[in-house]
Amino acid sequence: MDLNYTPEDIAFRKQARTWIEQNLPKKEIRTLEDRLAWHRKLFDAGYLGMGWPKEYGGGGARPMEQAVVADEMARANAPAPTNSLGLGIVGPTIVVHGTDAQKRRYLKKILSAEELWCQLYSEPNAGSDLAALRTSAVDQGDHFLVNGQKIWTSAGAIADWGLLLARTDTKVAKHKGISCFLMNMRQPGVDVRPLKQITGSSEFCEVYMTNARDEKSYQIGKLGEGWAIAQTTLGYELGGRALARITNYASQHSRLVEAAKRMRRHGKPLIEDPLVRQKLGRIWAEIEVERYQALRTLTLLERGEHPGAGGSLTKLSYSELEKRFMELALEILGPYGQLTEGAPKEFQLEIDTAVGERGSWAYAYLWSRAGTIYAGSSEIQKNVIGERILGLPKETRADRVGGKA
Amino acid sequence: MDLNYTPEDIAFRKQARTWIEQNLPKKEIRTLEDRLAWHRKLFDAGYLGMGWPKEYGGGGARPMEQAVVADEMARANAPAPTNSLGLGIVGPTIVVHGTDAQKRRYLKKILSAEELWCQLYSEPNAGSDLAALRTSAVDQGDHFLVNGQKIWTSAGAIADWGLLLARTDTKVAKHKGISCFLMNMRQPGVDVRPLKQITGSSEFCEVYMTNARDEKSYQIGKLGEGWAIAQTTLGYELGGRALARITNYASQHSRLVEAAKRMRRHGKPLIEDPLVRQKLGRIWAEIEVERYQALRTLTLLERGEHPGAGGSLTKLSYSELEKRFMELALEILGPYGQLTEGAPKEFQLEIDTAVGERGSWAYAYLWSRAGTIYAGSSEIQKNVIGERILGLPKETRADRVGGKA
Amino acid sequence: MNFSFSDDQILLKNSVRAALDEQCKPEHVRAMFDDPKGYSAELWGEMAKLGWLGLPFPEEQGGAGLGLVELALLLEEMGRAAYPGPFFTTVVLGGLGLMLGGSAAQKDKWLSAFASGKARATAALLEEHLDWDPAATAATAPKAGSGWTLSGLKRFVPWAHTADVVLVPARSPEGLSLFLVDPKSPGVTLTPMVGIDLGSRWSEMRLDKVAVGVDAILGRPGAAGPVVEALLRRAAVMSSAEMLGAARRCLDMSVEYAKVREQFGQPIGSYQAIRHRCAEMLLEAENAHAAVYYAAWALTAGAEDAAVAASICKSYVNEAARKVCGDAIQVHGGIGFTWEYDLHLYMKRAKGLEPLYGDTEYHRELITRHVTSSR
Amino acid sequence: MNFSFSDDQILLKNSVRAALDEQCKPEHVRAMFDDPKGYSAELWGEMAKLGWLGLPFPEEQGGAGLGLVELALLLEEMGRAAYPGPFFTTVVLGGLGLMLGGSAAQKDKWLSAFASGKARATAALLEEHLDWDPAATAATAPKAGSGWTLSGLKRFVPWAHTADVVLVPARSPEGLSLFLVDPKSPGVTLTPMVGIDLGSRWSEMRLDKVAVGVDAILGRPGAAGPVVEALLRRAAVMSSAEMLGAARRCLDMSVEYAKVREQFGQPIGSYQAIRHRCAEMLLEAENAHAAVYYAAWALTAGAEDAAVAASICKSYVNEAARKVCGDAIQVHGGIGFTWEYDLHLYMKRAKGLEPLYGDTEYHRELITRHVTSSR
Repeated sequence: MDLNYTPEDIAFRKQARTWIEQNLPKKEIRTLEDRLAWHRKLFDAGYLGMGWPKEYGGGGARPMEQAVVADEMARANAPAPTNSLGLGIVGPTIVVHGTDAQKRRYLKKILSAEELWCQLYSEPNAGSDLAALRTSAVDQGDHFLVNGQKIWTSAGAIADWGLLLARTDTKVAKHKGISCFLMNMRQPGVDVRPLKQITGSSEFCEVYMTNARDEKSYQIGKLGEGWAIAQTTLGYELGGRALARITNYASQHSRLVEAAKRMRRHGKPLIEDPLVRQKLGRIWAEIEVERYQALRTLTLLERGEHPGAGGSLTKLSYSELEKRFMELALEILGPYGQLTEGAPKEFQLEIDTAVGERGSWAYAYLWSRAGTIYAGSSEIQKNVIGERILGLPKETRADRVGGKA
Repeated sequence: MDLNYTPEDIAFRKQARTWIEQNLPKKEIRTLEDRLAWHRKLFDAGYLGMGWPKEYGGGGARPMEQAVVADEMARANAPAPTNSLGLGIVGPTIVVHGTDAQKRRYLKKILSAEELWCQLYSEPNAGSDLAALRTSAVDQGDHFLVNGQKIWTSAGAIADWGLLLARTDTKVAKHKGISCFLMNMRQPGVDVRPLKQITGSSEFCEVYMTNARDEKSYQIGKLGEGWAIAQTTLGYELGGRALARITNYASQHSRLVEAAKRMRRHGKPLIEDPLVRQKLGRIWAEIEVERYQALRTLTLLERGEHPGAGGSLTKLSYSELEKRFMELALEILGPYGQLTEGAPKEFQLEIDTAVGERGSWAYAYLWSRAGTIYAGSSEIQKNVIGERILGLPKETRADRVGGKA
Repeated sequence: MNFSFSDDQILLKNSVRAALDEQCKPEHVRAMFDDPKGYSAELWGEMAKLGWLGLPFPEEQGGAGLGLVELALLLEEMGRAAYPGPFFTTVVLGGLGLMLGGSAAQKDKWLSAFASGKARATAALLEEHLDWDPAATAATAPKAGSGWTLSGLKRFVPWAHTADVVLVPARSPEGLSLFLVDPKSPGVTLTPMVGIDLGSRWSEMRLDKVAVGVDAILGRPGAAGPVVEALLRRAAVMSSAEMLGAARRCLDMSVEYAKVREQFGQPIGSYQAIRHRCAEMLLEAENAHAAVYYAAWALTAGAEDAAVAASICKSYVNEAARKVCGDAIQVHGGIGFTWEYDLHLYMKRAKGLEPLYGDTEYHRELITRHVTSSR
Repeated sequence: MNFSFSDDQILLKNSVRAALDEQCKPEHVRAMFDDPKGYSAELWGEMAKLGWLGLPFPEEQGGAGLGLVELALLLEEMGRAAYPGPFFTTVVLGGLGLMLGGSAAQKDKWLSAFASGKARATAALLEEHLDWDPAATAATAPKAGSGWTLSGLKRFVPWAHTADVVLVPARSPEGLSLFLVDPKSPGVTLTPMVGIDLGSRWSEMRLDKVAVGVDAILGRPGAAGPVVEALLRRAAVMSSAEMLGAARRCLDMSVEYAKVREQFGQPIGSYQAIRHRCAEMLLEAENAHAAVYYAAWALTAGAEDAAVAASICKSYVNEAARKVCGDAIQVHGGIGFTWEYDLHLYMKRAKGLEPLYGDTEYHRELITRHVTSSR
C-alpha cells in the first residue's frame, strides 16, 4: 500500500495542468461550435480516447493518466469535451466488440467529434428492467427495419449516430433476444424530440424510430449478444471520472464554505456556527472517502482488473452521497440555494455541476435526484450487490417463476 | 377537533394521581411477592382490567380512562403490575373468543393475579412467519397431546398458564391448520428454560412441550381459528399504553437534559452546546408527535373503532423512534451511557425502561433494538401497511406461487 | 378530547378539494408559470366568493370567523394542488399579522379588503443573512416628522409584486417596529428572485428612505418583536399544512404509480424496496398530519404548549416532507424526473417552503429553549 | 499509487486471522467475561511470541518496525474476534505514546517490556466531562521537589487494572504535561466501571497527590498538548480499525444467516428488505475500510492530510459501524437478541469504541477546522 503518486504521474499531472492553463477557453462556451473547437484542441493534445488503442487514434494511456487528465480538467473548471457518449460508451464498445472495419470507420471520428453519438438503450417501459425493451429490429435480408421508442437519450438532438439495443428475436427469453446496432440518426425514420426535465432544461431526448433502416454492417457482435455487450459497456467510465467527480464535489464544498463565510447569524459569520461546521465536516468526510475509494478503483484498473459488480458499490455510493450533499448545501444556503435567477453573486455555484453544465445550486440540487435513478437505480445496484457480491439468493419474481403478479 | 381533556377526564386523572401518590410502594420492588402485593392493590382500586366487562371483574371503563391510569403510573414511575400477558393479551382474548364457562373460570384470577399467564406463540423457525409454527396438538379423543418448542415466552418462568397456538391440521394451508388453546404450565410435559438476552437479563424463556396434555375444555374458539384469534389479539394494548409510553420517553428526555446540565464542555454546561440542543429539540419533537398520534388513536378507540392496520403505523413509529432516541442519548452521554455498573448518580437513568424494568441507559439502549423485531418486525409492519392500508400488490413469494426459493 | 375533524371541517375540506380539482388543475399551475403576475385574478375572485380569503378573519371584517384548524385544512388542499398565488401571503402573513397587531382602523381597512379579494398583502421577514430571529433585523426606520423613513434590504419577499401592502419590520428609535408599506411607494424597488417552485414568486425588496406615516405602524412602536414571533409561529404551522398537502399528493401519486408500473413482470409496488418505502412515506405523512393539526388547534385554543407545538410542527414537517417528496421521485424513477409529469410541481412546493418561516434548526433550538426552561 | 495490500501485509493478516480463529474463539471471549483480570496471560504470551506486541516498535526495542497499516490490519482482526485484553492500550496508547514523546531511556525501558509481553500500559485521556481536547485537562501536577504530585479524577481508563504504567495528562506549572504513572503507586485508586462490552474493561482512576519523579515526564514539561493530540489521532484510527473488524464480522454473520434462514418459504436474503440492507452494510464496510487504511497509511507516511484523514476516519467509521452492527441485529431478528448467539459480542465492541478517542462530532469539528484553514 503506497498512496503517493509516482514521480511519473506527478510529472504527467503537471504537464496536463500546464496545458489546460494555457489552452483553457478564455470566454464561456455558449455554442456547439465553441465546444467542438475546445474538443478538437483536447483531441490534438492527446487528451481524448487516452485509453483506446493507438492504431485507431487512441493514446494507449494508463487508467491513472486518464483519471489525472479528467481531474485536472475538473480542477480548472474546464468545460467538458463534446461527444461524451461517443467517448465514454460507444467508442469503448466498438473497441471491444466491433469488427476491424467498424473500428477503422468510426473510432477516429468519435475522437475528432466529426461524428457525434448518442445511446439508444432505455424505453418508457424498460427502465430498471432494461431487458424488457420492445424496440424491434427485423431482418429484411440486406438490412434491418427498426421500430420503437427510446427515452433518456442524451445528446439525441445533435447526434449523427446512436448505439442501439433492439429485439431481434421475440421467441427466446427476454435477455437473449436483444442485439446491438449502430443507428444512423440522420434518416427520415428517426424522429428526435427534446425531453424537458424537472430542472427546466432538456439534456435528454425521446427518439421515435418508424421503419428506420439499419444496414447489416451496423451490427455489433452477434445477434442475441446485445444484452451481454450492454453489460460490459456499463462501467467503462468508472476510472476515468473517478477523481474528477470528487474534485467537482470539492469545488462545490469550497463554494459552500465561502457562502457560509459571507452570511452572518447571531452577529457572527455563519461559518462559526457549530451546526454548519458539523455539516461541512460530515460531508467533507464523505467526499474524501469517495476519493479514497476512487484510488482503490484506480489501483484495480492499473493492474488490468475490472471492478465488476464492485462498480455497483461505486455508483451507489457517489449517487447517494450527491443527494445528501445537495440537501445539506440547501440547508446551509436556505432559499438562496433554490434560486435560478436573482441570486447574489456570493451565493451562486459558478462551477460545473456533475453533468458538466455550468449551473446553479438549484440545478445541482434537482440534478442530484437523477443520479440514483439513471444507469441502474439504487434499488438495482443493491440487487446486484446482494446477489453478485454477497451471494444472497435471488428474489422470487414473476418473470422468474412464471407466475402472474 | 378539540384536544382539551374533558372535565370528567381531568377529575378522573386527578383521582388516579392521588391514589397512586398515596399507595405507591415506598421501597423498591424486589420480589415477586412485593409485586403481587402491589398488583392486588391496583386490582382492588379498580385499575386493572378496566376495560373488561363488569360481570367478570372488569371495570367497563372507557379507553381514555385506561390510558390515563397507565399514564399516571408512568408519571409516578410506578412499578408495573405483574401478569402483564394475562392482562394485556390473554384476558382480552378470552373476553372476545372464550365461552362463558371459560370467562368465569379464568378472567377474575387473571385480574387478581391468582393465576399468572404467559403467551406461547413464537417458535425458533416461526418468527416473522408465525404461521409456519410446528408445535402440534393432536386430538386424543378426550384431550390433546402437545409437542413442540416455543421461544420468546415472557414470564414463562412464573406462569401457571399459557395461551398457546398449535397446529391441529397439517393437511390444509398453513394459516388454516392452527388452533388456539389454554395450556397448563404446571405439568411434567412442560419444561421452561430461561433465555438470556444481550442485555444480560432473562425476561424471556424457551418452553419445551413433550407430550403435554391439553384438556378439551382449554380450546379457545373453533379448531382452525387460531390464526384469526391471534390476529385480533394483536393491538389490544394499543390504546392502554399509548400515553404511558410517551410519558416514559419524556422522563428519559428529562434525565438526559439533567445530565447535559451536569456535564461541561469548552467551559460551559453541555446543555449550552448548540449540537446537543439540536438533538434534544429534534427528539423532543419526535416524542411529542407520538403523543399527538396517541391522542388520535384514543379518539378512535373512544368512538368504539379499532385502528386495524393503523396499529402497524403506531408500532412502526414508536419502535423506530425508540432506537433513534437511545442512539441519541448515548451520543450525548458518551461512554456514561454504556455503563451497567460504576455510573455516577447523575448519569444514571433511574426510571423505568420501556419494559417496566428499572434500568440503566445501557439496558434501555440495548432493549431499544428489540422493539423493531418483536410483535411483528418493522419489515412485517411495512408489509402490512403497504398491502392493507395503501393497497399495494402483494409480493411474489415462494409460499404463494408454490415455487422453491 | 377529540382529535378528529368535525362534520363542518370535513365539509370544508371536501369543498375546497372539489373547487381546486376543478379550477387549479396541473394545467392551471403550469399556465401560471408563464403568467407575468403568476396568478389568476379570476380564481382569486372565486376564492373571495367562496369565503376563503377571509376564512380566519372576524365576521365584522367580512371574514368567516373560523380558526387555524380550518385554515390549515384549506392550506393543505392548496399544497396538494400546488396553488399558485398570493393566498398564503395575504391571508396568513397579512391577515393574521393584522389580527395580531393591527389597530381597529387598520383591521377594518385591510381585512375586509383582503376578504373581498380587493387587496393582497405580504410580509418582508427575511434579510440578507436569512436570520428568522426578529431581533436580527437590520432595516432602519429613523423618525421623520410624525412618521418614519424606512431603509434596508429585504429578500425572498413572497408575492411582493402583487401586494398592496407589505408588513416590514425595521428598527425605529423606539426599537423593533412593524410597518405597513405600500410597495408602490417611492423608494421601494422590487427585483424578482426566481426559485425552483415557479408557482411561488419572490422579490428582493430594497427600501431607500421610504416615507411612512404614523398610521403605518402596526402595534406600538418598538414592540414588534412578540408580534413578529407570533406571526412567524402561525406562518410556520400554516406553511407546514401546505407542505403536508404537497407531500400527500406525492405519496398518492407514488402509490398509484407503484400499483400499475410493471418491471420484471410485476407491479413495482410488489417489491419490498418500493412497498416499504411507500409505507415509510405514509408514516411520515400521518405524523406530519398530527403535528400540523395539533399545532393549529393549540394556537387557536391558546394552549399552554402552543408555541412549542408550532416549532415541533415546522421542524417535523420539514423533514417529513423532504423524505416523502424525495422518495416519491425515487419510486417513480425516470418519469418523475420529467417536466411533463406533474410530480415536481408538488415536490418543489414543499422544498420551497422548507427553509421559510424558520428552518428546521431554528425551530429545534426554540423547542429546546421551551423544554429546558419549562422544567 | 497503490491502494492494495502487499503480499507481506496479506500474509500478516492471514496469520493473525488464523491465530485468533484458533485461540480467540467466541468461547474464549465469553470465558474472559467472568475472569477477574479479563484477559488470558497465556494468549498474551503467545502474542508476544508472534511479535504482535511490538509490531510498530523499532527493532532496537524488540519491535518489528512495521507501520500503522500493519497495526490496523492486526487490530481489524482483533475487532473481528472481539479480542478481550489490553493489546490496544499497551501497543497503541502506551507504545505509540512513548514513540511519540518518550525519551530514549523511557523507550528502551518500556517498549521492549511491552514487546516481550512483560508489561502492559494504558492512558487516562478522559475526565469527568468527557472532553477529548487535551486543553480541557483538569488534573493538576504541582511541583514537589524535583518531581510533581498528581491529583485528579480520570474516567473510562481502559484496562487500568492490568497496566504497569499509565500515561496521565495533567496541568503542571509549566503547562499541560504527560506523566508515566504506576497505577499501584500510593494515592491511586481504581474503581471498575462496567460497560456493555464486557470484553473491554474500564476503571475510574482517582489520583490523590501521587508523587512522580523527574523521569516520569514524557517529553518536555508543558509541551504535552501536541503529543496527546498526535496520540489521539493514532488511537482514533486504530480503534476505527478494530470497529471495522467488528462490523465486518456482523456483516458476514448477517449474510450467512440471510442465506439459510427461511421465512414464508424462502431464504430471507431473497427479500429486498434484507438484501438491500445487506448491500448497504457492505457499502459502509467498504467505505470504512478505505477510510481506515487511507488514514493509517497517511499517518505512517506523514502525508500532508494525515491529521484530517484521521478525523475523517473516526467520524466515518463511527457511523458506518453503528449502521452495520445495528442492521445486523435487525437482519437476524430474535436470535440476534439472544446472549447465546455471538453477534452481540461484536456489536458491543464497536459500540464501546464509538465514543472513544473522539466522538463523531469532535472529529467533524476538527475536519472543518482543517478544511477551512487550509483554503
